[in-house]
Amino acid sequence: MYSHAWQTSSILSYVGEKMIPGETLHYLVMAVTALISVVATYMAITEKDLLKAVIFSALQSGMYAILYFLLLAPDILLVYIPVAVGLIPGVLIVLISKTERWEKE
Amino acid sequence: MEPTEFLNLYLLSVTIASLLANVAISLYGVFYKPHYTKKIIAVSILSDSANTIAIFIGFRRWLSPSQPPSVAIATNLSREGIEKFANVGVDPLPQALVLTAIVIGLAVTLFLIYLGYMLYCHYKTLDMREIRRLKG
Amino acid sequence: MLDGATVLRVIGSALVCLGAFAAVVSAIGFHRFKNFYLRLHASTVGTIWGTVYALVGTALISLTIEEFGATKWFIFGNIIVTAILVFLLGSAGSHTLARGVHKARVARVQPCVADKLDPELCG
Amino acid sequence: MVPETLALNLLGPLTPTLIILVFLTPLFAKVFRSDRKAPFILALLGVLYSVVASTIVFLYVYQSGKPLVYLYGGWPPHFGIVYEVDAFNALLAMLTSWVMLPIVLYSYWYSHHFDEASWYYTLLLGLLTGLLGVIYTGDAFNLFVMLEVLSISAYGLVAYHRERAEAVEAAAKYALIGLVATTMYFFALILIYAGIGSVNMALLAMLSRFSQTLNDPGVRYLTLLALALSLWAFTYKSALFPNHFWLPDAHPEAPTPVSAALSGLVVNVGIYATARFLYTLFGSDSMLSGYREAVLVVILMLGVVSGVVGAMMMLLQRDIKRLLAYSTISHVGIAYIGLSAGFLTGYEEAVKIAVAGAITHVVAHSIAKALLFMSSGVFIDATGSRDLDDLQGVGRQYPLTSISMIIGFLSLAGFIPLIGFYSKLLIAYGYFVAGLAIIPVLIIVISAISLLGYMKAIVAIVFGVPRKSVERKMGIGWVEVTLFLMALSLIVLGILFYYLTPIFEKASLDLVKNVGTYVNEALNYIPGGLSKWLPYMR
Amino acid sequence: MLEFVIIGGIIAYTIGIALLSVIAVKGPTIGDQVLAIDTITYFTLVIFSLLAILLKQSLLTVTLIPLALWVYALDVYVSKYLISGDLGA
Amino acid sequence: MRIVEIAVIILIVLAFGLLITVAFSYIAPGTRIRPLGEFYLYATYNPYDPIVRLFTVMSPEGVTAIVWDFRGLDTLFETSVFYLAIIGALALTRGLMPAPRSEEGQGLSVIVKSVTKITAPMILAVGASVGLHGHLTPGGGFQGGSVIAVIPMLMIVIFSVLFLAKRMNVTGFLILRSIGLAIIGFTGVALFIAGLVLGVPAWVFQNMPKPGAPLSMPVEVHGALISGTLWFFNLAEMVAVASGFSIAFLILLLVKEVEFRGKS
Repeated sequence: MYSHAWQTSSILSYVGEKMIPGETLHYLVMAVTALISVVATYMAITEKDLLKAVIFSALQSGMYAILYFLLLAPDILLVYIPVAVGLIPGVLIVLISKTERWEKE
Repeated sequence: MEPTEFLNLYLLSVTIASLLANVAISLYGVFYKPHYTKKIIAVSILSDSANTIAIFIGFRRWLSPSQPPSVAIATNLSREGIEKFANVGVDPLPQALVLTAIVIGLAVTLFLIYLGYMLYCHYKTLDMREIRRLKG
Repeated sequence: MLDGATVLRVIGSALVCLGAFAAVVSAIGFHRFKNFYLRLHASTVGTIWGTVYALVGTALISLTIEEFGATKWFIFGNIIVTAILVFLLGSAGSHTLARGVHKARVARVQPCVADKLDPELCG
Repeated sequence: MVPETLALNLLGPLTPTLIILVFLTPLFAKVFRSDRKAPFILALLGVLYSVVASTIVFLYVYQSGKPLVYLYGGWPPHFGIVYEVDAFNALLAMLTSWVMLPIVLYSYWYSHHFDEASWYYTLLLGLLTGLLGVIYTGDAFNLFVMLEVLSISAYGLVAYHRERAEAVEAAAKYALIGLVATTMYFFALILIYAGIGSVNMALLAMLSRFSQTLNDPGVRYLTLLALALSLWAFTYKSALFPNHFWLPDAHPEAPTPVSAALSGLVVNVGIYATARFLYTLFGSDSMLSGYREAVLVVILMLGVVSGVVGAMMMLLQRDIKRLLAYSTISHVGIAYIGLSAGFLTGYEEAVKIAVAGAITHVVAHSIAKALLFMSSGVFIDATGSRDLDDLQGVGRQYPLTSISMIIGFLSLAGFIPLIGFYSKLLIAYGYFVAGLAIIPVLIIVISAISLLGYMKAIVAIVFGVPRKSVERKMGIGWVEVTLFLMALSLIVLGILFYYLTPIFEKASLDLVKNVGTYVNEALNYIPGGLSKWLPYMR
Repeated sequence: MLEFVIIGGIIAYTIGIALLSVIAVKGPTIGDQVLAIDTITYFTLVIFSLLAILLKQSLLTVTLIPLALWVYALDVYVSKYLISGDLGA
Repeated sequence: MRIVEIAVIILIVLAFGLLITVAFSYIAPGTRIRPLGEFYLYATYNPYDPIVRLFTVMSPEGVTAIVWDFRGLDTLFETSVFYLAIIGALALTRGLMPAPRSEEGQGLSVIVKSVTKITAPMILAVGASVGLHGHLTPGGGFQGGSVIAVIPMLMIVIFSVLFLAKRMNVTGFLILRSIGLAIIGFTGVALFIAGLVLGVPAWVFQNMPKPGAPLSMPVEVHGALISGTLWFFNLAEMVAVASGFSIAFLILLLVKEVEFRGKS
């Protein structure tokens, strides 16, 4: 049913030879994501507004989720997303709304 | 070392260096930030970073430019499929351990959050320096 | 020459290219626009053009890849359901966020032509 | 002679049954609308089962002389989780169950302080499950999980009197740093898996001694880092000196029976795990041999500091439970002193004796400390205060409890017919054999300082002049009898110590010397012999 | 051609994420940050589906749906907090 | 200046990465994984190899196989840690959770409400599919349960606590969770008890037959692979986790502000 006009041998044969190889791309996205997560962590730790800190930690969690995907761990990602993006920020926001929002100097 | 190989190794090293940096920053946050909520955020980042390093340990490099590693789930259940799968899959054991660790970290973090609320009911603040002063 | 797979791939690739273009444009738009309510527009470009279209594109592409074998319907279904969810939830999410920001008076409308809902936020 | 099948069939379902009871406790409390009785009965059933099972397992292990291995799911070691019980494990687990029995009984009396007591019993059973799991397990990662079961129950129980600000604050401090500590232990396990390629204790013990690939210095440094991190977590759990800061806040603030369980049993877990890591997993003939001795010397010094600091701080306390908590720090220090004798390479006899002394000390301290906390709880309940000034002379109303308390204090201080004396004697003797006379002197100094603290408490409670007349509460007779039985056990253990020595010696030998048996017994369960599975090990 | 599309798409979306994360970190108001995180996540979905094709792993696409769902939940939390200050009301 | 600090941190990380690349290149993962991991991959579904077929789980999903069978004991206690945390929280807030206020809360706008109503059945279907196919595709009990838990949490936030409390309260969720976990525990010891009754050797947490312990859970039901205990574990865990997430969220929302009598 399908012709092979577009498929010379494998998806990646073209990639491996002439462009940035798939492997390097894979690791490149990994490194960029990890670097963004460092920034998010730093901001989350130093931010005085705790609501913003929670959002930074959610950003960091999102970056870790991408890392888990790139490290081929879909099970972990499925566990991690509800826990670190869903439940903990939610409960932390409830805590902040019930207590105080600003960290004093 | 070929340039491509060096680049690959360097990118992997940057990843693990970032994770170690996250561990360091969050340890700083746990011990030196005065606010209790901030400490909880820091400790959850700490355990997440440890988990990510664990998964990183179980990762497998690309076997060839056209052979990426596979998730730890067999899709081809024939005899040949299983034998090939054992040579391309990533290590499932760290993933299972991390699954356990994530849930445990979630449980303790949740309990810390409830404790934080009770602390606030007692002291009307969550700043640990204030609490130490109020406790006398 | 022009069989099903090729058609699917061409359409899918076109959608992904469109999505990639929209993604970069929306990311730039986030930097260029001056206030929250304008950035909402950039975000919506990223959501609908950049995500839903590209997801549909990848779903079409994934149908034509032989290595997936029987699981190609699995991946197709997953991506399509995701696209539908993003279509619904993305719009609703940005709507409720805009409402929340406006009600809480977090962001000012600046530069302002008119704000009929709450004139005080203007300027 | 206990049959092996019986021991196995009791050991295997032990922790799963206990955790099922934990799941059922709130359900029963809700269904039967009974907040005290139904949960208490479930907890009692659980602890009775664990008493029977751990005693029979101990008898089997002691009589047969080889470790008992239970394969969960039938998976051979290294592929699944195993429980591996040698004499050391079995002794500590038996101690845990037997000490938990009076604690649960006492809780029934104590639970009139609680509203909604079902949560309390649930958490207490969870604590017991965690304790037994940590002690029995033969898998380093399962140890982490059970440590968390234990810890989360402990955090919940410390904060149980949530109307006291100090309790909540102590629990928060304990839980926050505790989470960091256990995360570090998890990190250490990951490094161990990365370097050695297994998380099973027996296999780790074998591979750390015989694997050729591990001579790579990188792997050795990785493992050393892992050892340091895990020892930090364990010393945190057992409150060795620099990590002791949480204990004087957390232990007194818990409900009294829980204070007894925390001070008597939970600190043992850290001591147990440290011993496992430093003797079984990375022994003197393993790849870490040089570094391990340095680590042990550091632990010895920390133990001495811990003993002295605990004893000194005890003198300053006016609060009876705080005094007992500082006494725990001091005694943990002494147990670590005995345990760290392993750096005396070349003096095998000395190591054996000192470690046997440490194990005896753990036993003596657990019983005595649980007894002391619970009897102080009786007095605190009578006066409504924890201050020694308010407790003056209250002991006269409760003669049996007072006698038990005095016996407990004397055992901790090391008086002669009691077991506390023999434990310190063994530790001191072990160091004497090796020619290190400074350590016995230090132990005597620590005992002398802490004796002052104990005398202060005894004098105030028993011989003091009552400030105000205290009425004896009703319905406390059986609690007093329970406490007296515990005190009696201290005397009996002391008098019969000559006949009990082989038990402690066997436990010490299993830890220090019989690592080969420990490994082989696990490997026996790999079907078809090790060689067939060698491609799946490093 | 297809490879060009996939790899170019991944690179383009990665650039988008990197640019947006600047807003997510810097953004003057909380609204901007959450909006940026939203958009980052939606771009992540596309990257995930493209990577699933690149890595030839169809099973990885299961992860898309929970990600979309929980980010929506994050939106809702923040806006509810901003509107009423109490998530339960 | 924050920007400068961030830039410095990034530069440190990049330089440190260079250092690692040069000095410790063996830390980076290679093309081989550890032998134990390879065994798990080889044995997770393998009716072919003459030796390994005695030690297989018959589940293509390596991670779920490890989580619920190879290391099932870990997972039982892991969920019980979560359970004990919730019990501890209930103990902390005992007596402080009144029934929700009687007037209907505001909730969010009608647009969000109707979108949520539309998507809720989809979410339920997706969660059930993720959970019940845990032995075949990524996912499992915890994952499926946490997807389903989106529904009560969105109900709480978008409608109000009262909207949920009319249908289910904390006690109801707690009972659901206890029952789910008890089913997990009993499934774990099922073959052991069967072995005791029948007089056949069997292990706790046994799933497939082992040498010397011939009992087994069903591998297939009407030709559909369920991998023995794995399916039951996943089902029960899904119920338990969905209710656990809901309790965790509800406790903190419902607890009322208390004024303790000073510091004691």
